[in-house]
Amino acid sequence: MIADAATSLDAASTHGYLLVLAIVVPVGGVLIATAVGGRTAERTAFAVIAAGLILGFAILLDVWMTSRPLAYVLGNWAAPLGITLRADGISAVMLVTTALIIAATALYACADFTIPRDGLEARAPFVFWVLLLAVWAALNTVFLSGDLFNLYVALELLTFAAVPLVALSGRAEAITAALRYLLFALAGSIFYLLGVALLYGAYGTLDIILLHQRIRPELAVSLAVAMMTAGLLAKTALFPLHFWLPPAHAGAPPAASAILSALVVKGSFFLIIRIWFDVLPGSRSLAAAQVLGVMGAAAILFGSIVAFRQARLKLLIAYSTVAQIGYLFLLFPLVVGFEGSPWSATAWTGGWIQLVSHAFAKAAMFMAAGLIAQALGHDRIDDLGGVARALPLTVLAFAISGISLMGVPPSGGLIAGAYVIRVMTRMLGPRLELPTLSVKVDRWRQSLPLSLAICAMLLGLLPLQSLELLQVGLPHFLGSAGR
Amino acid sequence: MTLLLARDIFTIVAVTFGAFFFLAGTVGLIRFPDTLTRLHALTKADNLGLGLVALGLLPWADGILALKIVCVWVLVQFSSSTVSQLIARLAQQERPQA
Amino acid sequence: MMVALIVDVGLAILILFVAGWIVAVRSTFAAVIGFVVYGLLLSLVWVRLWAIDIALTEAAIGSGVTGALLLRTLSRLPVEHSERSANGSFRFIAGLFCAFISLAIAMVIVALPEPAPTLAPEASAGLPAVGVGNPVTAVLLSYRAFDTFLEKVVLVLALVGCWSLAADRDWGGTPVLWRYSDPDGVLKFLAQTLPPIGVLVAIYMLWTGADHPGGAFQASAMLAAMWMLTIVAGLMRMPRTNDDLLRLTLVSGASAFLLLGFAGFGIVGSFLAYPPDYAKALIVAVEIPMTIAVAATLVMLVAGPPQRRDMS
Amino acid sequence: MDNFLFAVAAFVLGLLILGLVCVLKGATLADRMMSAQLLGTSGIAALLLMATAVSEPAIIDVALALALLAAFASIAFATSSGDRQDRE
Amino acid sequence: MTSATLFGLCGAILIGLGLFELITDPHPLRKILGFNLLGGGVFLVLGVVARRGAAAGYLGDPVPQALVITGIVVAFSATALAVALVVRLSEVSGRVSLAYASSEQTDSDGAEG
Repeated sequence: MIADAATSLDAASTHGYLLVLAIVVPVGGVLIATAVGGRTAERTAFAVIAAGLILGFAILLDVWMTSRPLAYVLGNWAAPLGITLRADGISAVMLVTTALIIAATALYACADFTIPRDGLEARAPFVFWVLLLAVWAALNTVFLSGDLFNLYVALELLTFAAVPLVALSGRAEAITAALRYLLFALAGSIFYLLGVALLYGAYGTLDIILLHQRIRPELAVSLAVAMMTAGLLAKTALFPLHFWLPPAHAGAPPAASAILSALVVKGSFFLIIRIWFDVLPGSRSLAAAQVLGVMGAAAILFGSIVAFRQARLKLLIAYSTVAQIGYLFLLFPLVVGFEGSPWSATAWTGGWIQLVSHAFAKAAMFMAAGLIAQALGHDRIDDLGGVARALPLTVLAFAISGISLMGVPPSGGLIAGAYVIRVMTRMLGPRLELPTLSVKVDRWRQSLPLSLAICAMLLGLLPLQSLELLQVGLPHFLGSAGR
Repeated sequence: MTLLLARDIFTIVAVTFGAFFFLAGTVGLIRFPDTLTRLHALTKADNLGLGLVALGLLPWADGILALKIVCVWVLVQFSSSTVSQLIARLAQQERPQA
Repeated sequence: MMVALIVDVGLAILILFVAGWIVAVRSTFAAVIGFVVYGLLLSLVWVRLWAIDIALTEAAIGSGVTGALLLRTLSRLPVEHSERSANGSFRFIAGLFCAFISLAIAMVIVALPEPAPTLAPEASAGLPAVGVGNPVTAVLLSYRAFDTFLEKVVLVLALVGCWSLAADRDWGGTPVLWRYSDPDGVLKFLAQTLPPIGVLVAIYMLWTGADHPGGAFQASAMLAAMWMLTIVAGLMRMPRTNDDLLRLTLVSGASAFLLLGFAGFGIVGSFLAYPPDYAKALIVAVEIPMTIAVAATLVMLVAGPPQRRDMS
Repeated sequence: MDNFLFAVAAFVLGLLILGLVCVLKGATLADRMMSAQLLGTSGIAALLLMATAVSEPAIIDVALALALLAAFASIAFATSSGDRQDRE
Repeated sequence: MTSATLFGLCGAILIGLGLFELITDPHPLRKILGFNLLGGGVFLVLGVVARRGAAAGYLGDPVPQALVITGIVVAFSATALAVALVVRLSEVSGRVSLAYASSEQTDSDGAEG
């Protein structure tokens, strides 16, 4: 596989331009929306979403059909001097996931962020549409870039797009949360950059594949990877670096929360995976992987327990994100521990399915919570009684996504189950009179979280062995089930 | 040969005097009793110190480079005199604090 | 060069002294002044590391624009002294932890391989195709142009993020740099004499950047400083944030890159590739809008979110 | 000659430390800013000296940039701290 | 010891100092300064890597030098955004502090639509 990838270093794949477009189209959207403003921002966003969906699926299809990663050498300057974009199996899957969730969020957000008909530009809609596209551009760059420094710029792009979304409501708590988030994220990315500097100092390249070929187990590498991982953990909000996340995700408008929780934290997680499994050579430290696993387990326990005790629905969902991030990190000890055996491939596939499924479920939950809060005028869990009759589709979406959170990793079901069940009993619980709805919620709007939740559910039913796609372009470490 | 020697001596003398004015300016800034006299010391370093250093380096630079060195000095004069005026005003305003 | 090494040791001690002081001093104002000095010293260090391009950038950003930004911020915050967290043991543990990290990094730096790996030969070999003589410019605008392109987008996003903090009613208004009544007309005098020189220097930096240290970013920091000077002196007006021309200017840098990228698609068959014969001309052509766009972004970033009501 | 110029540069940098002590001790904002201005000038002088000592003309451009921008920072200080006093 | 190694060690210490300020100082503006100190240290490490890679007639490897320039611009943007948040926070809440004004779980009826 390395040989495959190495040949693709020199020649761009036939459809490699798709990778450039996947990044450049949303960036172009950002620029147009910023320049023209007004109603154009929203229209641009939808045009970009249409194009982005097509691009995402085209890339997925190409990688799937050819079972080879796509590559594109920017400016005809091959690595190590230039930057190469690459799409392997996991990038393709993440591209499509991102495109779908962004599209659903955009449809959901139209109602909240309509630009007034008089054409006068308003703050929140303008910022939301521009930054939605910016988040997308940044994520696509994170998924596609094959160059460690370019990935640093992409990470910063992601931060700069995500932080203002947190502060969008303009309330003091939201701004505090945004500021904390920004400081954590900045510290995280500067440590990532430090790791990049040390790796360049030792091996003279920033290209992931070249680095993989040159890297040897030595102090510089251990320290560099430790710095990069620690920095990215702060951005991913793995326990105990999670403090910034719940207020930030709960304080943002629902559409923004959906993006932040479903996608933005996955960006830095994706990068950790890249470093661990694409940059590092065969011998990964099991001890280090176990440390990540233990932190993950602690995050699951902590996040679930705190989530259970929340009084507000959005905070509950935000804390459950902390727990779900913990689940993602169980991938490390499992894949590394079983390295070379088929179990490793199963763990790998299972981990990715869980990640994607969580992304859909989380987006659905925040959207559902947003609708509930909008309809009732509050999101206090104890006063949710009767909402199931008022907003049946929304509550169904919440339930399904809750089940998919519980169901995917069998071991964690019980803990996740506790808080989901608590909310569900409140929602379904008896109440003498129907709650008064302050706003009527359209049925089509309710169907958005529902369809995302169903996606999440269906993903959980995929058989773990069947997805060779997720292993396209990976260095060989997964054992016989890998290619 | 003597020309080169003369150039060396010129540079050494000018730069040494320049450095002396920097020293004087800094010491003045620390030792002088009030803001306005300190400001006076500062301007000495800015004008004469940098001026002499620049003068001493001029023989080593050709054409455009010499022009740039002079330009640097002129710029510092401009801004230093302006900043001095602004600071003097500021000093008058906040005298009670000092 | 014993003496040179002494200069370097002196510089290193100085910079650590300033950094320690920034950390230790109580007054936030003093820390900010310390930070401006830190920037100045860093640019001296860059000179000593033979990275003149970085020295220029650091001088422009570290002691110029960032200084202005932080000072302006201080003038908008309530005066207060940094309250130390009373928790001494936390500070102690944090100190140990940071010392450990420094030590680990130091160990790796001392053990870096000899001879060091480098891309300098490759960068040098590629220069004829790029048509410029300054390898740093070649890296920024050709080999790794994609980074630079995304970095321009980062600047735009930072500004959108900054504007997003305006109150709803202030959206589209005019940011306020800071005011000075200028009783003696001193500032006005300076704002009339300095900018022509500054603009000239900026153009020079931009032009010389192709073959010698310098380039677009340094030039834009210079332009931005001059522009701010004229605004503070009241000679120019701050543009409204919903001004069409301003918006276009802000995105023009990244947009020029984008157009160039697509031109590369069409002409040479690769995104962001330059046709060999026109490479230098195209690079300068992209740098001009980039310089103006970055200058405008820097000014707006220092000025902060738009306001409609009068500050005082 | 190179060594002499370097030595003077080192001397000016040494004065920088003294100047820093001034910034540290400075009783008033004006004092602090004067010291910072002096530091800027010293830095510029050191750059000019180094440029000649190592014969790298581009270093003079750095001095030029500093001369323009350090002044700007000082002005930003002097004028914006006036702003603060207006508000108080 | 060469000058490059000297400044590399200097960078390592700056990283520690910056991180310390970032972690321990409660004032957000000081945290931002800490981040910039930290950034300066990291750039210095990168610059030392560049200086060590002197070859082909250049006194430094231009690639890491270019990375530092990009990094400085990004760090400036970050500082500007962070500072804007601090100013806005003080306008909205009247305080400059990262502590939350009220307990996270109080019901201030702040559910947004």
